[in-house]
Amino acid sequence: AEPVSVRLKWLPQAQFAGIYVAKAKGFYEAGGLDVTVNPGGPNINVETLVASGADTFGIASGTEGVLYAREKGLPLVCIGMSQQMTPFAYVAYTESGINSVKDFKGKKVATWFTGPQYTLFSVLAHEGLAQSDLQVVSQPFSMQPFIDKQYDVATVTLYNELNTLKEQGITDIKLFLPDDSGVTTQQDSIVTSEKMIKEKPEQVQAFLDATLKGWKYAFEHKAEAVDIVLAAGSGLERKHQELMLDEIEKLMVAKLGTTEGLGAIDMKSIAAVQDSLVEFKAMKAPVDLAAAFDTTFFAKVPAEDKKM
Amino acid sequence: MSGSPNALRRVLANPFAAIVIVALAWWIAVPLFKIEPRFLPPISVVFADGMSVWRDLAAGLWRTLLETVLGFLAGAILGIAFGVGFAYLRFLERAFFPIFVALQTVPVIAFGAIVVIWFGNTIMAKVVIALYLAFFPVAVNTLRGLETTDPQRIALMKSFGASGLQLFLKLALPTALPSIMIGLKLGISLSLAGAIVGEWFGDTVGLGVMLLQSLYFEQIPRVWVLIVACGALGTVLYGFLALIERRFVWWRPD
Amino acid sequence: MLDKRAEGASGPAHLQLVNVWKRFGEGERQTVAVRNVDLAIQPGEFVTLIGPSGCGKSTLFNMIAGLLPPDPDGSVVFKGQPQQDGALLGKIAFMPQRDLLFPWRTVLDNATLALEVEGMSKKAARQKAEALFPEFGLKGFEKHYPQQLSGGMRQRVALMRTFLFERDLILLDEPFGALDALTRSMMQRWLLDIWAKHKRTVLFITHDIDEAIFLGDKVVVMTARPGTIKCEETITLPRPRDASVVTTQEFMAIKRKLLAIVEEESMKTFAAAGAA
Amino acid sequence: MLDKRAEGASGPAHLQLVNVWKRFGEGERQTVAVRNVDLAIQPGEFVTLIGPSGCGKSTLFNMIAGLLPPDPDGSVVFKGQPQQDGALLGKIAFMPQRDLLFPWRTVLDNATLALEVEGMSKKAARQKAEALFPEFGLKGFEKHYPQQLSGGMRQRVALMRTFLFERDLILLDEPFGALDALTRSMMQRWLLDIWAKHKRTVLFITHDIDEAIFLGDKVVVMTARPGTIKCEETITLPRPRDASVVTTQEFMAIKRKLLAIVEEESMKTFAAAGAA
Amino acid sequence: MASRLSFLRSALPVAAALIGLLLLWQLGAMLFDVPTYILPRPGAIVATAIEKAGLLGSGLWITSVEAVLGFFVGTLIGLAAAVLMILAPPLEVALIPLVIVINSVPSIAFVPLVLIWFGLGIGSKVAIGALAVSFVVLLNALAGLKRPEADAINLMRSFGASRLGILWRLQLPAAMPSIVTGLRVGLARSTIAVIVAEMMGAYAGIGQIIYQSTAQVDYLTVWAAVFVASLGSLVLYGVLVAIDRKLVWWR
Ligand SMILES: Nc1ncnc2c1ncn2[C@@H]1O[C@H](COP(=O)(O)OP(=O)(O)OP(=O)(O)O)[C@@H](O)[C@H]1O
Ligand SMILES: Nc1ncnc2c1ncn2[C@@H]1O[C@H](COP(=O)(O)OP(=O)(O)OP(=O)(O)O)[C@@H](O)[C@H]1O
Ligand SMILES: Cc1ncc(C[n+]2csc(CCO)c2C)c(N)n1
Ligand SMILES: [Mg+2]
Ligand SMILES: [Mg+2]
Repeated sequence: AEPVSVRLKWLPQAQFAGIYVAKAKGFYEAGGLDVTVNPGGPNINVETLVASGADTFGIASGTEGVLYAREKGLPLVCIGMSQQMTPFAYVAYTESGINSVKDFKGKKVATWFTGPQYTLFSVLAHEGLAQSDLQVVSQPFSMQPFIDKQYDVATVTLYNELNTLKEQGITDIKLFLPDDSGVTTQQDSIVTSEKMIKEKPEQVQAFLDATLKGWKYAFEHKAEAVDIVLAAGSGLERKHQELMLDEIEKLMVAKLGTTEGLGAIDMKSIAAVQDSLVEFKAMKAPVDLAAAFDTTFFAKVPAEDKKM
Repeated sequence: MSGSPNALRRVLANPFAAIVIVALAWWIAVPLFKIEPRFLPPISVVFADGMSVWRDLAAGLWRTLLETVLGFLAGAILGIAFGVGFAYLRFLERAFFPIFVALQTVPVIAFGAIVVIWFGNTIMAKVVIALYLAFFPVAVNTLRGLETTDPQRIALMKSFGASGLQLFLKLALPTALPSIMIGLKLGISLSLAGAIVGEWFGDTVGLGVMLLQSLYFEQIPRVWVLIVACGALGTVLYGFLALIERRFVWWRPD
Repeated sequence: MLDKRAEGASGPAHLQLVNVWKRFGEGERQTVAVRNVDLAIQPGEFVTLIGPSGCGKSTLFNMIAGLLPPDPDGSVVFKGQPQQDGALLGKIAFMPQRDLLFPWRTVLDNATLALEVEGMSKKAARQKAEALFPEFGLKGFEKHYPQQLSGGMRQRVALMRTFLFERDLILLDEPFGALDALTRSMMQRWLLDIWAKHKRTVLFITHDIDEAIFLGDKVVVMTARPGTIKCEETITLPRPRDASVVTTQEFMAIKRKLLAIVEEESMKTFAAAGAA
Repeated sequence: MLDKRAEGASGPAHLQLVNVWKRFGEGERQTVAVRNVDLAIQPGEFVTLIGPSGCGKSTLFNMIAGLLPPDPDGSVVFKGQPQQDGALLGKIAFMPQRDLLFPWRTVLDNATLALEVEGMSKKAARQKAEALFPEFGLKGFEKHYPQQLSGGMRQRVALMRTFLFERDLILLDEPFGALDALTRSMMQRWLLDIWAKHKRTVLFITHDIDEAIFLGDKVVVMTARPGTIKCEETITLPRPRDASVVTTQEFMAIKRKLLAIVEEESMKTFAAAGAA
Repeated sequence: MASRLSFLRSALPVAAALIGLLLLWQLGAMLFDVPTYILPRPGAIVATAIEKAGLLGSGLWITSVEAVLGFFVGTLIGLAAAVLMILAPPLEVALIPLVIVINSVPSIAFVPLVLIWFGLGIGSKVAIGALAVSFVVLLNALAGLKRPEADAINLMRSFGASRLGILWRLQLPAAMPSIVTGLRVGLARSTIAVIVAEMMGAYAGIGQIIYQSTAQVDYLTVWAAVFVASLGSLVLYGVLVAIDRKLVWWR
């Protein structure tokens, strides 16, 4: 089997269950790959590691990350998208009187400045708000300032922070989804380098086949999948991981995920994201989307491996 | 009468007594002052949480210990070497010492990807970061210690025809050792910090990994478990150095 | 006789100082410590050096030992050869005024320091040193640390360290300053024995005129700061000398003469006080 | 007369030591430094203390000054009151054997140290100290640092520091050890002047028997380690004393007597050497 | 005049070494054609720093204020604690184990807690900077204060000096070299602690700039920010050296 590695965007957890399951169940091995799973961490930029060849594959941030990387000249290609729906959402306390995104006007809104801020800007634009109508601040990875009411609106991921809030007994909150405002940004892109695609396309195909098969298996055998994740990480809580896997399933089987299958690339939403990034000056100029996103591998994945 | 303060001292100086006292204070203070769990959870909660992951904790302790010790040894050797180099080659000190100071303030965690690219996913990456952090205090204190060498004693040794090496081994080094020990004691805790940060760059085992995870999942009791674990690990390492110091470096320069 | 030995013009002097100067500091705050010193010491001679406190005796020693470069005016000539800065390091057994014991070494290991520097094995050095402990009244203190010794004991350790470093020329800066009268006279006799046996050349600073006369072939008197040689007095008392020599007429005469000279110089140090 | 003053049974002694002991270390390596010392000092008395090197003189001083607790066997009685540990701190002017000048203070500021501790303003203290510089032969060195002084100059600074700290009882541990004969005799005369004028009580360690006789009302001789009082010799030489007193018959007689006593003790230190 | 000369004399070798190293780096990167995302060239970094001078300048200002405040607070706490422990030895015996334990915990572990306790603003940064500095200063000061030998302390006691008097006139001056060494090490620690705290949660500052730029694969800005931060700490270090010369003049 060929030795390859996959770099995750964060530590071992159910967000990456498909990878761990594919490895544990021997799907990669069957495809002729000997996969090492390398976790991520803060300031571990997956795009850089994959483009530089330090890792063969990656589960990177998402649409915007691929676009930034391409713009900066990194030889990176996206071959699949894990989450079909925007995983970010905005929360506000019920008592705050915020009932729609329009009510963000004049409020203090926190979001992560690692890319998701542009999702917020798009949402605001779709809702007819100017950025100057409200105060946007950088959110740390702790939800505590929101709990302490240091700001009115905070950003969560549906698979983690939202559950964290619930676990801490904070339930009197309202949730606003970007998709409801017509903003979709696919996340957890599956990436590899241009060099791999040119020189070893069969390995790229094998990796995508096995990964998606792993995901399908994980959703069909959730208890076993959580066991596998727990074994891969250290100090993980079963309950939290179960909730996370449930939420990840919802995000992956949404939209194109139901029609095309797990891992589908939504070129329309990607084009929309690029337009807004250019508009917000996060990108100087658009990149060649066809070169950045290669859908041919996804197309070749057997239907029984990706369709739920 | 004169025995009782001494007895008290001895009890207080006992590390186990110190642990018990701190634990008791924690146990009593939380309900007494109604401290909110997000500031400081009750010790019972922290203890229970620690027990629930003791396997991972033990594995993490071992791994982090290994990284810290390796990085520390390398950093200490390099630090002493540079401290000596700086002391004897003043132009080196004047040109490069400030640059080392500046390098110390480079936040390594800004360069996670670069560290991985350069050093891979091996234990090497952690060792290098631990080395990088331990280096500086050792170098500074070595330099400072060597500088305090009594010029009249140097003159005496020279009058015996001592070579540069003999001057160094028999006079300068013993003079500097108390100061070097301070540097080493500062360095060991920084090595631990380095190992922990290093583990944030894509590792699966270690106290740093668990710490990062507990931050991400907002498990405040788990953060405290890890603070206690780091504290225990660091204290053992520090205590080991202090023991060496008491045994071998007991003198003070006059 | 005096001329011949003191000037060293005829015989090859063991050590010769020619127009040696030393100035500390610059400009306004300059201190001239030693000025225009000419001095010749014959092989095997025992020369004692006296002079008022602060006149530059220690500074002169430091220059001879090669620890302090003399100002470029003059030169230090050793066995007929003018010496460059530091060339005499390792060739002279030197005992500084402060004991300078190393606090991390035991008394025994302090004593063997110079031997170790020479390259002698630790074991051999210790053996050699241990034999001297009874003579120095330090038996039983081998394993003590300097902090545990009295002032006089520390000085004896420093002296032992110097004597273990066997060299033709020995410089001793107030070696018996902290010793009581009797310990001092024992050490004096011991020193004369060693000197008589091995015929080493000794240059010896003291502030005790009796001691200077009792020990020396020649007493050199320095002026007040800036110090230079005021006069040299050859001591013709017969050797071996006995403690009783101190009470002889001859001794008393020399002492009176030197006292008068030294008194004149010492008063200079306090000249300002007299005026005030 | 001798009995009355020395035993101090009748008059109220200024300072009285009763069965004072000091042991260092424990078990095998224990050193008994001072043993069973009984001593009484009358107000205004000038007592000199001699004894072989390492016999426990400095240790005794440290105990009197309150710096070292005596072993519980005995006690230190000051003005009729037994003193607890440390009770005498600040009440006695104490000059240690080593000069202990602070390298970060100028000579002037080292001299004023005790005054500053007492709470005197820096300015007043400096003014008071500056006046003494000529008398101590240190005029012009006020702004120097200790590293720039000779051994004897350092000792004079330490002495000045002690005298500026005006107390009824003065303890001096070999204050003139590093001074040349003349500077020493000047300082001796100066000390006697001060003592005569202010009638302070002085306890003075020296290793110079001449000095002990010349200065003292009483010379106390200690035995070899473990040190205790061997004898007390009252000196009845008339005061004020002149340098010429040294040559008198009376002086010589006392000196011979003391020399014999001290010699006996000193030999004990080297007993092992004699045996070897 | 003389001080300007001595400043030049100490700044010149540093500048020369710095320029030499940068040149080596630039040539190396050009020779081996290293891509920017692995190691950018100094020329490009400097160009970016100039281009984004406004952003970096405001970030540096905030970070510097936080670091300096944290440094001061930490130094004061460390010195005060050392002095207290010297005055009341039982306190030292009782607290030193705890101090060692806390000092063994990387300050990064406290960042999330400090963010919770002191909020996302300047308070948490000052706190974490102070935490990082205070222990170094405490340990170094303690060692320095214990430096004077027993004889010297005894001399002061014989003058009737109080513990405070001994501390002020003997122990503190004797401890100065050691304390200054502590400050040197502490400065580096506080700056980095502040930057890391900013990365993990802040409204502004160099740490935020680095954090946001990394996520956006904008390594030139990351390096420019690190450059600017290092230059800033070099300046602070220069100030420390000047203070060192003033405080430990007798060496
Ligand atoms: N801290 C200590 N630990 C162990 N022994 C000590 C200590 N201090 C002094 N001693 C011992 O006590 C004895 C007396 O010492 P002390 O300094 O009192 O002598 P001294 O009479 O002043 O001698 P000198 O004239 O040489 O100064 C010595 O044998 C010394 O070794
Ligand atoms: N490093 C220095 N810097 C400035 N002046 C110095 C230095 N060393 C010595 N001196 C000065 O040189 C002069 C001579 O000093 P030295 O130590 O040679 O005297 P000494 O004759 O040995 O006196 P003593 O008998 O008191 O030991 C003194 O006035 C002293 O102040
Ligand atoms: C896209 C994205 N950005 C930030 C977070 C929140 N978060 C989780 S870990 C971490 C620190 C390291 O980046 C942060 C800020 C998220 N969940 N998803
Ligand atoms: Mg001298
Ligand atoms: Mg003594």
